Amino acid sequence: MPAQETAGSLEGHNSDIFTPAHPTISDAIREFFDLRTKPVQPIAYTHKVHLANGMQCTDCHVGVDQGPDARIPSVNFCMTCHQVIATDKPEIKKLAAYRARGEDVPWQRVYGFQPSAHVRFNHAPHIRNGVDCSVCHGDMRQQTVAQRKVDHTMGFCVSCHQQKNASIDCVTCHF
Amino acid sequence: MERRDFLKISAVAGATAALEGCGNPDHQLIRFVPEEDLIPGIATWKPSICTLCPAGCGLLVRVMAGEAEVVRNGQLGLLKMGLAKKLEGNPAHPINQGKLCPRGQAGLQVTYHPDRIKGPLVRTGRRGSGQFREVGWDEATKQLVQKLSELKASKQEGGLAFVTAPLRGQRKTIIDTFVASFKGLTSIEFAFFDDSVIRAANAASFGHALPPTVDIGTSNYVISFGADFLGTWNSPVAQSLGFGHMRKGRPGQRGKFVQFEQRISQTGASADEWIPVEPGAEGMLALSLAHVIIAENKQLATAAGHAGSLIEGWSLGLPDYAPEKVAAQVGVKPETIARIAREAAAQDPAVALIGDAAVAHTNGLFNALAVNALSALLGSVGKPGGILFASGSSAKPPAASLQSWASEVSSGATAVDVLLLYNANPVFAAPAEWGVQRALEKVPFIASFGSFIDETSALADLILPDHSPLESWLEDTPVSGSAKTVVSVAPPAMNPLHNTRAMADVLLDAAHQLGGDFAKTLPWKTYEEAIQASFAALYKEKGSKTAKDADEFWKKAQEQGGWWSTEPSQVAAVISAGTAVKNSAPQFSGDSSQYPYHFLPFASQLLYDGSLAHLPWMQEVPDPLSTAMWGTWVEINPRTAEKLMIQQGDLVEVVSPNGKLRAPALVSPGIAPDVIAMPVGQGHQNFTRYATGRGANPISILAPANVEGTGSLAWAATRVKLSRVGRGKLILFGGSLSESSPELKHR
Amino acid sequence: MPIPGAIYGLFSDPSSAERGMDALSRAGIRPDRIVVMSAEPFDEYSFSKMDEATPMPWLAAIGGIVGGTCGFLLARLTQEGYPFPLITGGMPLLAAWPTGIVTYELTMLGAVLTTVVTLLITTRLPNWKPKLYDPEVANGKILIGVLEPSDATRTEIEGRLLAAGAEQVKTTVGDVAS
Amino acid sequence: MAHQWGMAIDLDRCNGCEACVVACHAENNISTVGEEQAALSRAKHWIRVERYYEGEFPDVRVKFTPVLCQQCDAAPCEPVCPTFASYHTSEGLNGQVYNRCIGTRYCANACPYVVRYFNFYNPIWEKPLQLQLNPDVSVREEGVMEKCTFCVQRIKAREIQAAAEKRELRDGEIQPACVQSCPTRAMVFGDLGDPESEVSRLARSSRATKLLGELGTRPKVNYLPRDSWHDSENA
Amino acid sequence: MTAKTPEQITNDLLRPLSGISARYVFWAALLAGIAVAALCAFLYQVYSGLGVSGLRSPVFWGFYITNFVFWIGLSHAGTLISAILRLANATWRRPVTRCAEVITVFALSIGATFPIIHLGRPWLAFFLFPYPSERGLWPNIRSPLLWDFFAINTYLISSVTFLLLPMVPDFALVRDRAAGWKKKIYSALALGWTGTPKQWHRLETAMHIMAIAVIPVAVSVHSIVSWDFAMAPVPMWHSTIFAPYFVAGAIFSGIAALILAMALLRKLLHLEEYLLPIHFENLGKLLLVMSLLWFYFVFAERLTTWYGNEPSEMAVFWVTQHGSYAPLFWAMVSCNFLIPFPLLAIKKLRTITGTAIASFTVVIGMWLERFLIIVPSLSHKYLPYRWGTYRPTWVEITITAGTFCTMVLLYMIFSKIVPVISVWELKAGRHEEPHALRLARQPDQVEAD
Repeated sequence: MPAQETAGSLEGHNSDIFTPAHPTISDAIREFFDLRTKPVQPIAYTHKVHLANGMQCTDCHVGVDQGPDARIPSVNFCMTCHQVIATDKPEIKKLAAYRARGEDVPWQRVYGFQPSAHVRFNHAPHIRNGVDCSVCHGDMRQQTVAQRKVDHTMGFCVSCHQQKNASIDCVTCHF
Repeated sequence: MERRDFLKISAVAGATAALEGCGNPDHQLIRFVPEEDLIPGIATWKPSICTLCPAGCGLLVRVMAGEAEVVRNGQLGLLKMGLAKKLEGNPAHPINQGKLCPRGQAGLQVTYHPDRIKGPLVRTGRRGSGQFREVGWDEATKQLVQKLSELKASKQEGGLAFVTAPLRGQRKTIIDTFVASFKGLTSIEFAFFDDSVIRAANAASFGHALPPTVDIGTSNYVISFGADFLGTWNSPVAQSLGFGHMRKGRPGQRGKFVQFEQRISQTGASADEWIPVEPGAEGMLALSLAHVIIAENKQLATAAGHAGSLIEGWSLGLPDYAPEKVAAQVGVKPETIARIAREAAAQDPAVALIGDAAVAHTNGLFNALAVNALSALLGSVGKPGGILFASGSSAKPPAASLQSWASEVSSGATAVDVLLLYNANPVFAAPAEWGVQRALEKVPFIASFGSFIDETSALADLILPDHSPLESWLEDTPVSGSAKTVVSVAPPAMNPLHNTRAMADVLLDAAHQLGGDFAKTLPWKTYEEAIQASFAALYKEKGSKTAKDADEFWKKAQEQGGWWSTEPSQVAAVISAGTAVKNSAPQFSGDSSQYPYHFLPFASQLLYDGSLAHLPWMQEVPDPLSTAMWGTWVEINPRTAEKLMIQQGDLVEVVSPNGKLRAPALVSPGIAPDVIAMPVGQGHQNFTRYATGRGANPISILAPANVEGTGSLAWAATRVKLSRVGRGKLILFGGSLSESSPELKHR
Repeated sequence: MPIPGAIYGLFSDPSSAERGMDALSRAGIRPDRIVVMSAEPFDEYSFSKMDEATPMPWLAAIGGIVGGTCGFLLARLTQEGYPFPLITGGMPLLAAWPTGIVTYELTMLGAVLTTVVTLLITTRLPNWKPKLYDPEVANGKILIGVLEPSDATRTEIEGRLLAAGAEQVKTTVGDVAS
Repeated sequence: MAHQWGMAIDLDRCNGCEACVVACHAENNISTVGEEQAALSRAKHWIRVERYYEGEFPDVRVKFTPVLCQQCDAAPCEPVCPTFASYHTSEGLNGQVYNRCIGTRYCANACPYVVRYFNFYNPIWEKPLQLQLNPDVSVREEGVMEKCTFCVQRIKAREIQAAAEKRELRDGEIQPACVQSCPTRAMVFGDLGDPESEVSRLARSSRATKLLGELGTRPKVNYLPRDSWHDSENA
Repeated sequence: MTAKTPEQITNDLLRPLSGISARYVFWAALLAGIAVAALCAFLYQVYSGLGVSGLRSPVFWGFYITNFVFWIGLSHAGTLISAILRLANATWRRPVTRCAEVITVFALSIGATFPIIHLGRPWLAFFLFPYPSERGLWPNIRSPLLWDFFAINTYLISSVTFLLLPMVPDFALVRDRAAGWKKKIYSALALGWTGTPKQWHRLETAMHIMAIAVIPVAVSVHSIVSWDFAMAPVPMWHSTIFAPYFVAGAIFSGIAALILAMALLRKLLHLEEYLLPIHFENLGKLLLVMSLLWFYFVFAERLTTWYGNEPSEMAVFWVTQHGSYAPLFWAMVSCNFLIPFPLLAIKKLRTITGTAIASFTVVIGMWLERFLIIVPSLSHKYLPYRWGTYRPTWVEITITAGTFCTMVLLYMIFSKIVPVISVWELKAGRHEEPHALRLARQPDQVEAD
């Protein structure tokens, strides 16, 4: 998904240059074999509970039906509810602590294409054409902390595009 | 960081580290709570104003959410914020109508420049050592206020000087008011390429102390005397739009464009007819054209009106300017002069304009008056397809000249306690002979509002960095490019990246701390208020069909990037009777036997006057004609090169009576054999990692000659000699000069 | 009844080997019982005039055809492999010329490989433990012998070989039926 | 029918100002390579303004020609690529699929226009210059070939928007960065498949020519050469 | 000097396999050192990026592809030549064939690495292999590089088997004389060869079929290499003459390499009585023919271009004839024609030394030829605005030098484990037509016959 400079500024932020190069050879090898480290979330956010309470994906992931990316809500957004709701829970205390420190929650990416795959994915058209979130992200109602349930290989994308006879021209996604 | 070092850490397989690569928050920068709640991946377009040259084009800024490394109260962290991604022209803006020149588009890199000053600095090392210490704004402002109050107490004449680039609108008002409260001179405006000669000429000829708004678009015949109007002169984007329209915008009708100059400029390159003319003879040539037109009764001499009456012998039909009489001095064949004159007279509307080197000779004012008279004779002044005048700060007092100020200060005639600098780099952009550097060294306290350390601000004791244009409130009242009245305004397109403050805000803050009558003269708390006030005034003055009250007017203006009249503005000319001027030959410093070549500096299409040399894009984009990148060059005619045994890329030494410089030679067929041309812009000693120590600065060897009748520099009035001194480094993007290589013939 | 083993003579030059061969055949030994070994081919001598017929060229041709077909199919199917027609340079997806080139190369490859395989199979190579062999052959001796001779003929064969000029006659015991 | 994106460039309007070049850099995340690499002729300008002098002083003329990827229909760069990194899209563009590119540089050799640029090193942006990067466009890495895409990201964005609004694309709705910026309006972009479009009209005009058309590459960029001034024209 | 007994032949030809001299070790170490340096240079290039080479726009191919074409060309020494000689049943071939076939195998393997060395992202080279993947994407059969892939692999496999099969009987020979671990190894290599008439007949039939098959393969390989260039509309590349031109050039350089190799082996392994003047004599004549043929092709190419007077082609034409590449061009002509022609044409000069010298210049000249085919054309394509130039860097030079050293090193090692002259073939030749060798021993009588 197209947030290269985000990735970039995370990667090797201690260096004063931004480059698509890998900081180390082992990083290069790990990406070559697509070995991904499991994301460790700062707060054990549970999708299950929120969805069970009747919330919709788009309540928090705003913009997913308008543009390429889905927003990861900021600490302020969470606190709009958690000012009052479940304030005694330890995880919520963590959340409040972040806000108190004037920090945002450093959520970690769960999905996302390797930058070297050069995939310019755009959520909006998928949502508009009625692709359910769970098709690519698994059934979040069953997940507490989000896990990588679906493997976004090119085969996965292409076969679905074929079924829905969406374009499978390379430049549909790679540019 | 050097590329070499970077190679060591980088390379291997490409591609940014996997998005979830550093999968553990502990290994990352902290993230600040975002100030704005943005939807990622969705662009919003915000109006802004281009401040990189006096044209004042309107911008649209593409803003998208991104993550920036920022320092907030001393801590480094990541902040999700709206970031400017691209600059485009504002389609609604009357001047550039959605278009934008290369320099304007590169303005983006000013904001994100790695060497931008990130917070207030106080000098620690000796002057010019470039050693500074970061301080907070409170401390910085306190120091400024303290110096100023001391000065106020001392009640000393001319104790404060404020050197700025030419300014307009409220920023100018604020500065002038501020400075006026101290005894002595007002602010000094300085730019290497200034328009004061043109303004003076237009004031005399047409009663408008303004640069012309040339309606090229609907013109059928355009004669340009040295003006690079498609590149850097006056309002290039507006003029380019007109040029395109003149050429192909009117089916079945295509105007002709003739360019007179010594070296093919980017503009000359697009001319239908390019004719070399002797340096400084432009006025004479213009009058010769006028002579033919009058002599052949294509037009009555009186048609030129006041503008004509300013030229000696005009009413008599300019007998001294018959083509065959002046051909030798002008360097144009008599029949060519006659033909052009007839063509121009036959085409209606036809317009003549003059600029750049043609008015930078000692007789520049005469040249300008002559061309004005020609335009008047062609009957295109104040008419569509001719020369129009926008409204705007027409009657402006001639700003004090930096040259005289510098000499006074360095000679000790005037003592200056405090010098304030804003967007001006005179140490680089003024001839060494002016002694600006010496003058500055005499000033005990210098404060700069610049965003970068340059040759001048390196001498400052205190640096109060301004926002980048995209980060701050902007307003402008362009004086040419559109016949409409244009008042641009734009709120900040993005939040500041660094710990910077708008110059105007700092000044207002200081004023209020100084107290006194400032409360009355500068009633506004912030720059924003000041602008809003000016719009309230504008609403009262002009009224508005669309907005129901001043607030709505103000809001609408912000949304569309300003306010502009629907009809061309009608401004009454203020004609003051003047005495007829007689032909004056251009004077050149350095006698022709010792210094055989005319030295012709010219504005770089990409670096302009050097103020953009710090932008990587401007350095790497090839110059339109030389295709040079990352460096400067000395342009020489092949015959001259042959005579001096100079090859393409050789390092040559250019010596003037006032100094010498070295640069690689570029052999080009597009320049007169007795002229040596060199772009202004490179040769910075101290101007960020991208510009420092690159090439040579032609300004440094210019003679301090002035344009007669004005205070401005005659920068085309220097003669030089040159010689080969070795191999130089000339980086060209383009290969062969010509499309059909001479090699391709049978042998 | 024949006992396992073999009896053979080592000849130092082809002509005497020739005589030894005649001697054996005159003794009425079945040709398929006679074994010959040499460190170099003696095509022009009759003792090596055996097992000359082989279908190898034909097999090679067939191999070529098979290889070619594979090449052709490869060229075709791979270009149609991706469900979106990957047009390049305005050429047809299935361009004749390049397909021809790939087909041609794989035809040749097929032929070569079949040849090698046929060679190995028909000569029963590799066979790292030959039942009957004598390192003397490497020294230029020509080995001519009889497999599983019957006791009756044993002495006669030995005599005949020596008479023909064998430098020495050896006997091996153990199963030698190759 | 599918769109066939094309362009027309009126050289009578073009004045070689380089605005298109900077616009392209800004839009497409083209890295600057620096002095040392530029000296090795490794600078990347997806669009460049070719300058040719004709004649000798004083009768000199200059000719400007903006040259970008011509998006040929019979593109020599496509068939030579062994991995389909360079191929023809359904909308007539020369697709360049960075992730398939293994860097044989064969396409760049085959391209008669020399409009393909190679990443000899990983690009770098000295922070915070990377904040200018356009999130809609890939950042290419070392060993990958890149070239003008007709701003395919803008095309896609408009197509998606039009689909969302359930309407056809309007002529002139899509503007690549170079076209958008051009101060003389010398460049026109549009659908050659639609005979009514402005670009089709210009492509049909008697002035229209193709760059190196004789090579049979069937370029989709049409050049309208510099005109000369005739007195009669205005009579 | 009398005819050798099989015993002597075997002894002489197997001698090099036993014992390693200090001199051998020294040279081997030196060559290996340079080869390793080249490897490091390559790894450095992979790590830092192709930028460390001298390649640039518009010259995207330089030393690496030059070497690729050069080595593939050299590989035509063996298999092709020996196959032709086998089919023609030229009796003097017998001591020559193996040295030749070895060159093929090694040169081809070295040449085949260059397309990978020159990649911007060599770790993705596997994209070239037609393997099934979840992407459903396959390589592009329309790309000449794919043709290379198939052609080179076919040629490599054929050449290796073509070299190995006749080695089996000789392995058997060594097996029977060796002892200890050597015996074990050679027994394995000999596949249990016993030398029955059946085995001999099959082997000879197989070799015959392979000889027939390998000639068109070799021709196709270098035609395809030439099409790597001819398929691109680049001035002076896009030409029908290229395929035959390249094939001729390949055989030309191949023979030269063979003569050089033989001359060296003759000296170093003391094979004076096996690699006789007649062999150099005959190969020399072949080389002469190829030299003339090469000159004919160059002339034809230049002539056509000059008359065609097509601007873009003339730009390349003149830059090689008179321009910056002229020195290299004329050096090439001298190395490939002016020098070798007299050396090979004049009988007195057609000695072993003479042919060796000629071969040496030809090898250099043919390398230059490949360089001059690639670089001037790329640096002077259609739009003069983008004309450029090319300078190699130390990386490219090291890698190039490394491959030459690797070639020699491999040859040295080979000569220590396998008799470089096919023992059994030589013996067979001995009694087949006894007069062949006799003649060989009095070369001056050859014409008389």
